[in-house]
Amino acid sequence: MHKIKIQQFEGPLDLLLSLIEDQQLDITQISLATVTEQFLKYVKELTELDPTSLADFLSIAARLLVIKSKAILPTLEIEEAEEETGEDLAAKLVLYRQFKEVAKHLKKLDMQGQQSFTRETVFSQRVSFFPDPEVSPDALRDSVLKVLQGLKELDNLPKAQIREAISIQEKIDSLQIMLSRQIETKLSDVLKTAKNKPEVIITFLALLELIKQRIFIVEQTELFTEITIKQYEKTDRESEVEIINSNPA
Amino acid sequence: MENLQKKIESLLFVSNKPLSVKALAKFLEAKEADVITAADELIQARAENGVIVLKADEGYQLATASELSELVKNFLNADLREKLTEATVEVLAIIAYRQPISKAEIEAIRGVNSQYSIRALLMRGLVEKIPNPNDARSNVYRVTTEFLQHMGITSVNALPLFEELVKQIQLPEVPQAKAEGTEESENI
Amino acid sequence: MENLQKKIESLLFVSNKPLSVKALAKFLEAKEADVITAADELIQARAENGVIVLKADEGYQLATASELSELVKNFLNADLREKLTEATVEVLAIIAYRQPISKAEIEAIRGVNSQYSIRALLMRGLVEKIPNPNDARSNVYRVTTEFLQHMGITSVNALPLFEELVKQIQLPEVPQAKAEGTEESENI
Repeated sequence: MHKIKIQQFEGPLDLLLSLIEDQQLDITQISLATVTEQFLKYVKELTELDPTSLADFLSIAARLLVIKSKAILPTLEIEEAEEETGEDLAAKLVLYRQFKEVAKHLKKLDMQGQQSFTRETVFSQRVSFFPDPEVSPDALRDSVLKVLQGLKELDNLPKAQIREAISIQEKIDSLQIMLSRQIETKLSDVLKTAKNKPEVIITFLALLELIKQRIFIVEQTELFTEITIKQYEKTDRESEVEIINSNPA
Repeated sequence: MENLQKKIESLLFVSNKPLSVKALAKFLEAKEADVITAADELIQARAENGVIVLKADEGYQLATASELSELVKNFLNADLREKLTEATVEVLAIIAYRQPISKAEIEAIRGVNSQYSIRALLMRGLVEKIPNPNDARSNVYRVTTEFLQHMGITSVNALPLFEELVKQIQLPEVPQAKAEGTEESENI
Repeated sequence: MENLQKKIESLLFVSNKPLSVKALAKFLEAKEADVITAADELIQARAENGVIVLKADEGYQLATASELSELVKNFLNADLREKLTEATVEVLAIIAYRQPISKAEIEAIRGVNSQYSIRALLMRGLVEKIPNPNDARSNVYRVTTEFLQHMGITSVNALPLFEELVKQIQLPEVPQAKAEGTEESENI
């Protein structure tokens, strides 16, 4: 398995592309499932590095998890997945890659440094005094207030994103507390506690992390039935269903 | 018609900004269709000159031929323009080939918040924000004549076809139809 | 030779003053005789265009065709007398509340390239350009006394909420890595 490069990606799709290309895979659902784990590993590092773009990474992470889960458990039904399937994500990735190719072309034009120049100097001199009768001190004040509003929104943007991205660690902690109080719980109940989509995603991530570390296990007694989450016990080993393998399928 | 060409050329020469078909038609009291014809003929007629006509959605503008950029740069003692970053060039590519396009659509393609890249492009004047023709409450982005100047081309039509650039990059086999569908659903 | 014509044309276009045979020959590293031949051919070639080449004692220069002078004059007047656009009022407001201020700062605050608006304000005599007191190589802008008088105030301090708003107009912080592309590219 390739080591994960800690470098700046232009976003989750960029990271996903680079993981797939590193392994010289085609963009298919299967290759998406293959690189899921590496993707998640990167996202975990990201929680410490750059919380501002976390939300974007998390939403792709969630979709990858659904794809991965479905690859392992073809019968798994997750409502969130109905919006977009693995095929959609693969198509999206292809489109993104196409635009990266187009960007390469523009970059080439940019590097060539061939550019046109317009005339700038001649008419930047004062011609005469032509005020606009409607521009009053009050109009200027209103205009500045509008600019200030725009600046405020710009400042708030990263903060709002950070607020959305509740840390995975927090979620892991709360899930563990939850299961220490009751013997088992249902997946649907856990997801119900999530207030919004990002939190659903984080809950998923936290859950998968707990399963991977063999702290939790999940069970499904019959096809299309509720998934049960329990604390890991040795006797449960036989019925264990791992959603994430430590090696790619 | 030749007369209209001359008039358009003279106004582009003295204007301090690109002139739209609408502004030209209004000022010259001509039909927009006639202005477009005359301006396009002007572009053709000047194509090999030292001073050419650029055409973007926002309007027409005179500029020096891009192959003379080195000479003009030295003459003006102008600094090299700063090269574009990966993120900004990605956003620029999407806008150039999908314009007019909304911020949400750009972000859907890139899968990442693109606020800062868009802002950087706006500040450099390479793209501009205009009201969405289909929904006045929202905005869409398009490239400007400054973008053409920067890239040394005369119009977005001078860019290679999207299909040409990306023909190597397709979904493998069966899902191909799906990929085409995805592309079309986003408005070009 | 045709190439020399193109080069001469492009330099005349971007130059803000007439260029002499001597200056052209020196800059283009060409013989004066060749420059004269090429320039004269250029005069011939452009004679019927909307933008022509003029030859005077001090050198060559581009100009609009004389028969279009009425049209051009009306165009410039109409342009100057038009209402200021929202964008231009915004630039004027920022300059008024934050003067003296550089082009780069105005653009960082607005997040949009502002060269056209600044130029329109300069041409209309509403703002003026002065050397930056902190850096002689760059310029800063401030509103003109005439404009203040026109608004019936004697100083920008008399603008509504002046103290309060001045403090609030801060340059936005843009994440370092993503800010690269944002720097000023045009030298005005």
